[in-house]
Amino acid sequence: MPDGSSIVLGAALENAIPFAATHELIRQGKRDLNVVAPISDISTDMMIGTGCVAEVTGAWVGNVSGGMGHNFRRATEHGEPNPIKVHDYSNFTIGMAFFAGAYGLPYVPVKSILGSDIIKSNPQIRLAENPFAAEPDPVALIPALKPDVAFLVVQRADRAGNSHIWGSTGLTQEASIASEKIIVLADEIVEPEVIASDPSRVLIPGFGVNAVCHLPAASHPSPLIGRWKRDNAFFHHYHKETRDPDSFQRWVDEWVLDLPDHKAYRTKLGGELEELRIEGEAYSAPANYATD
Amino acid sequence: MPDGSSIVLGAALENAIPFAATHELIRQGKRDLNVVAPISDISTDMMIGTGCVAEVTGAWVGNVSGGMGHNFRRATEHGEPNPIKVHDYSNFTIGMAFFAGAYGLPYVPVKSILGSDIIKSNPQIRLAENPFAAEPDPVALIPALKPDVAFLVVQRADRAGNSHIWGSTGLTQEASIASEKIIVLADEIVEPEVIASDPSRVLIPGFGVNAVCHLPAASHPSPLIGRWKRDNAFFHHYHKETRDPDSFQRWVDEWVLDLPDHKAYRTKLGGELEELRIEGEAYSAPANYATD
Amino acid sequence: MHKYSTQELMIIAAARQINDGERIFVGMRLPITAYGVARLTHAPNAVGLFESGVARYEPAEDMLYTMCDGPNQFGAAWTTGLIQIMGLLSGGRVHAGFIGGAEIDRFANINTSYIGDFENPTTKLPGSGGAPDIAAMAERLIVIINHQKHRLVEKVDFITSPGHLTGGDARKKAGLPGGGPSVVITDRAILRPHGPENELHLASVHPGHTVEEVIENTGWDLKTTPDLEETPAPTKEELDALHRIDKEGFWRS
Amino acid sequence: MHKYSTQELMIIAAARQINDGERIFVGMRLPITAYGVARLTHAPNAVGLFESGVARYEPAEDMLYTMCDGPNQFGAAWTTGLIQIMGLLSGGRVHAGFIGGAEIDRFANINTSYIGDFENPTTKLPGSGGAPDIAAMAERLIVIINHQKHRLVEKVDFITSPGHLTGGDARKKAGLPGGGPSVVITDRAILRPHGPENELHLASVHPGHTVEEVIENTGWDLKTTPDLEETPAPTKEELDALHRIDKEGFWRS
Repeated sequence: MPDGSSIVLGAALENAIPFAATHELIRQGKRDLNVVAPISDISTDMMIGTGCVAEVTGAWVGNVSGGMGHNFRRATEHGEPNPIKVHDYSNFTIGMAFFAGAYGLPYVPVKSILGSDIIKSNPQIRLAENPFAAEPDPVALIPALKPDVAFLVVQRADRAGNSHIWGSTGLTQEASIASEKIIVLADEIVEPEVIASDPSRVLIPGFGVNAVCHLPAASHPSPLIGRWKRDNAFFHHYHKETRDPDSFQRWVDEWVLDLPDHKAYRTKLGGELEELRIEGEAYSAPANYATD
Repeated sequence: MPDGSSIVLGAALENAIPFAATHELIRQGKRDLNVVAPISDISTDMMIGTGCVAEVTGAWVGNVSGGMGHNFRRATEHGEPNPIKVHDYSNFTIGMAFFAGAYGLPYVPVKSILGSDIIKSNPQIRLAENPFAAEPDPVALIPALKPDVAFLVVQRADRAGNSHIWGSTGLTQEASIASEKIIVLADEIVEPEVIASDPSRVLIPGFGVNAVCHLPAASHPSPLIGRWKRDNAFFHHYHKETRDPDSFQRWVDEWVLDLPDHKAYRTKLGGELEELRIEGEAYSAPANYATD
Repeated sequence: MHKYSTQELMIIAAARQINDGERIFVGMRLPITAYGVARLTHAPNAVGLFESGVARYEPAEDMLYTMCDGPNQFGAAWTTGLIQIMGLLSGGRVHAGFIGGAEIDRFANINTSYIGDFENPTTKLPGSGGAPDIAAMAERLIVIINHQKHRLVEKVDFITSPGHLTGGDARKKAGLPGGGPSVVITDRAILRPHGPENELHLASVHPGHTVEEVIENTGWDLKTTPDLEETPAPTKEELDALHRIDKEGFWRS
Repeated sequence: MHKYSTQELMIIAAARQINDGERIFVGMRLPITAYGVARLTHAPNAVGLFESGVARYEPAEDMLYTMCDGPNQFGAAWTTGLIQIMGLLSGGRVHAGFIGGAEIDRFANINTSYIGDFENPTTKLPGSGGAPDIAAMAERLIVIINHQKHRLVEKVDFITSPGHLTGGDARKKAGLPGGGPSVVITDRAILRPHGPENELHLASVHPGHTVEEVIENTGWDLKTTPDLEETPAPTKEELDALHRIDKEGFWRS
């Protein structure tokens, strides 16, 4: 993945955020990225703090548990560690931008951003008149977004990338399909028969997937439904420990740069991670696909 | 449901067509309906033949097994039993029209109908220029469609209309949500816990549903995945028996008008229906929704 | 009279804005708790919608840190995508939405984006999330905000989520389908748009607070509605419901 | 040499148009069988897409009457909605599409809607289905049609699915992203657009048929490509694959 790429690090909002990918991109010292997503919680903040980011395209950047993202503020208010350009969207309008990008529409006309100054701060969004209305009827035109790479966390996938996801998915499907490449981080790798047993639970089919990585707990500290609980304390800890650039550097050294890979991260978390593992069983009622 | 309503009788294409609802609307002698769907196979043809229909909004009307729909031809070519107005769409453009209707977009700009004379035969579709393109870049604007009532067949629902569907769904979700009212025909009524065990398999939640009917095999002769096979012979029989108005009248008397309800229809089918019942078991792998 | 905290009163005042059978766009924290209280008291048939892609009947059994946490998904009416849920809003199927904000002005426009000029802000706030969509499209909007002079201002620096814009029928002229803010609930009072200008007026003062104090802590010349009242104290039923939801007493202090 | 029917030759000629690894928009009947033959012979990594909302790797195990039948859904790669699958097409992710038609003209425009004037047709055909979308958006289009003079006409009465429109770069001028028809397979021959006008030329004659016969049964002054050839007869491998798919011999007679 070259510097300057536009990337989606999760688009499900507060669950299934691919932090393992975030960490690896930070370790690889990627630069000038455009981070595209409605909300990717502190994933975006830590990438900004390590100087990976030139642009943010989205609806919200912060810490869902703690409030503000300190690195986001430093970058936007003081240009530290580097200035970043913010492309403002609301959640629904970025959703429509991904939808348009995924399904070949040049733009989508919406009502839901009218009256907001986001139309002023994001010149990509244009006002127009609805040509079907008899009376004046303003609409906002949202052009298609087509990121370069989407990373997504799924509960299970086969080796070809055919993936099952359950629970709310935010914009995962639209953002992934809109992207040129898709990288799947699978909590579990299963036999193809498991995925094929339920093709309606496939959100992204394998033929659209460019790479699959088996990475348990790749979404930590965000939750993965039925697999891992949210590590709320970790978010609060991050908020407290990143108030200034020096403390952020210590945090990112400890939790990202000094670790060789996600396995070392899991080992470092140790018992804390084990406590987040979901042990209970609450299974879906089966669906029958028999043909005869 | 008043005369003159616009109705969706299935939008999954060739499966899960709510023939039970079609038959009941014919029995009730509804008039001046606008039948809206990409494809509803012979459901549309038999409604036209009984004089229920004033308009057809869709992409294809015929008999998927047999070819032409004789009543559709008689109505469009000779105004028998009454003239009908056809609003032409392609499958993707009617999909975008439902999407727009469902999700509050006034229209959707698409590329995929350019070059087709459907733009001439359907004046609702307008040509425009993509304002985001530097070079001339024509697009076709598809206005939102918002039918009055959608009927859909689901494998299982609870009494509140929370419904599970699996297999391909065509435009079921968009067409239903775009419609003012939704009527669910459930092959099986289950306890609420069954549906709630897998909220990601819900295509239409109960709070959007206006009525639920327990009607096994409501989609006969079209298939319902995991429940009923396609009755291909029935489609061929229909094609052969409806070549002229008299033989169609005999067919519709025998299979619709002379029967009081869908139970009588199932009884009349008898062993033929039993042979279509899927007895095998090919269950989906379970998904865990446990939280702890 | 029962003991309650200011936060508890705010939640209960917010819960009272929900009518039975309504589809409510619920945000995080306070609104999610308000939804739960309403469901357990006077609105047993309300439906809660969460923009990440969740619809629920019963409030979640466990504490939620975010709307995406497992307990909000387990036993949900629907777990789906953002477009499906926010599409209900955009399609005009949502009765009311709840949002908060950093700043609100006298026409109930809300800022959660930029303090200062947006091209060179003094403070960059986290941003909009889905709030503009909710403010634009819900039949009515319920706003919850802490009542401080620097938050309730004459004019916000940036309209993230449209209220009544420049007042009067400006919303309609701007093409906004939803009705806009119908009520602003603070920790001191309840404000409502009043008169042809749709300017926020003081409609109700919480027990233990005064009109003067509320006006002093508001950044514009706050007028009162003719039928100004005192916010009714929480009932035992309401507090019991709140304590059932807020098991850990998060909102009690 | 192996025995085969004309229909079998058409299917095998169509199967040869599919390259390995491609995403193919598959229609019903003949194309679905052609896809299966390609997968079992030279294109084991092709993916089949069905507009109702199905994507498959392996061809279905049982006879399909429609793309929505159970055997096409069981073990599929993806069962989803029409927008997701046709959206791949619209998003430029589909290499080739297969369609048929009632009429085709010398620029490979296809009519499945109206014979005569559309406002007062002499024959109303069933309509477009997803064919216009496939014709507009697929990187290339494979057309299958029976070779009769009233089907291969100078100019279709109604362009349901755009071919090369008025020829030359008319497609591009009309804003169509996909490449348009690359081949027309009939029961007598294979036609391809040729030259700057993109007019359909005779490119290959099936064994047992003659150039003269093909020209006689074409409704315009059909020219031949410089490298006119005879369509290679089906190989044993191809026929074996076809008989594995077409268990009941539906296409054999």
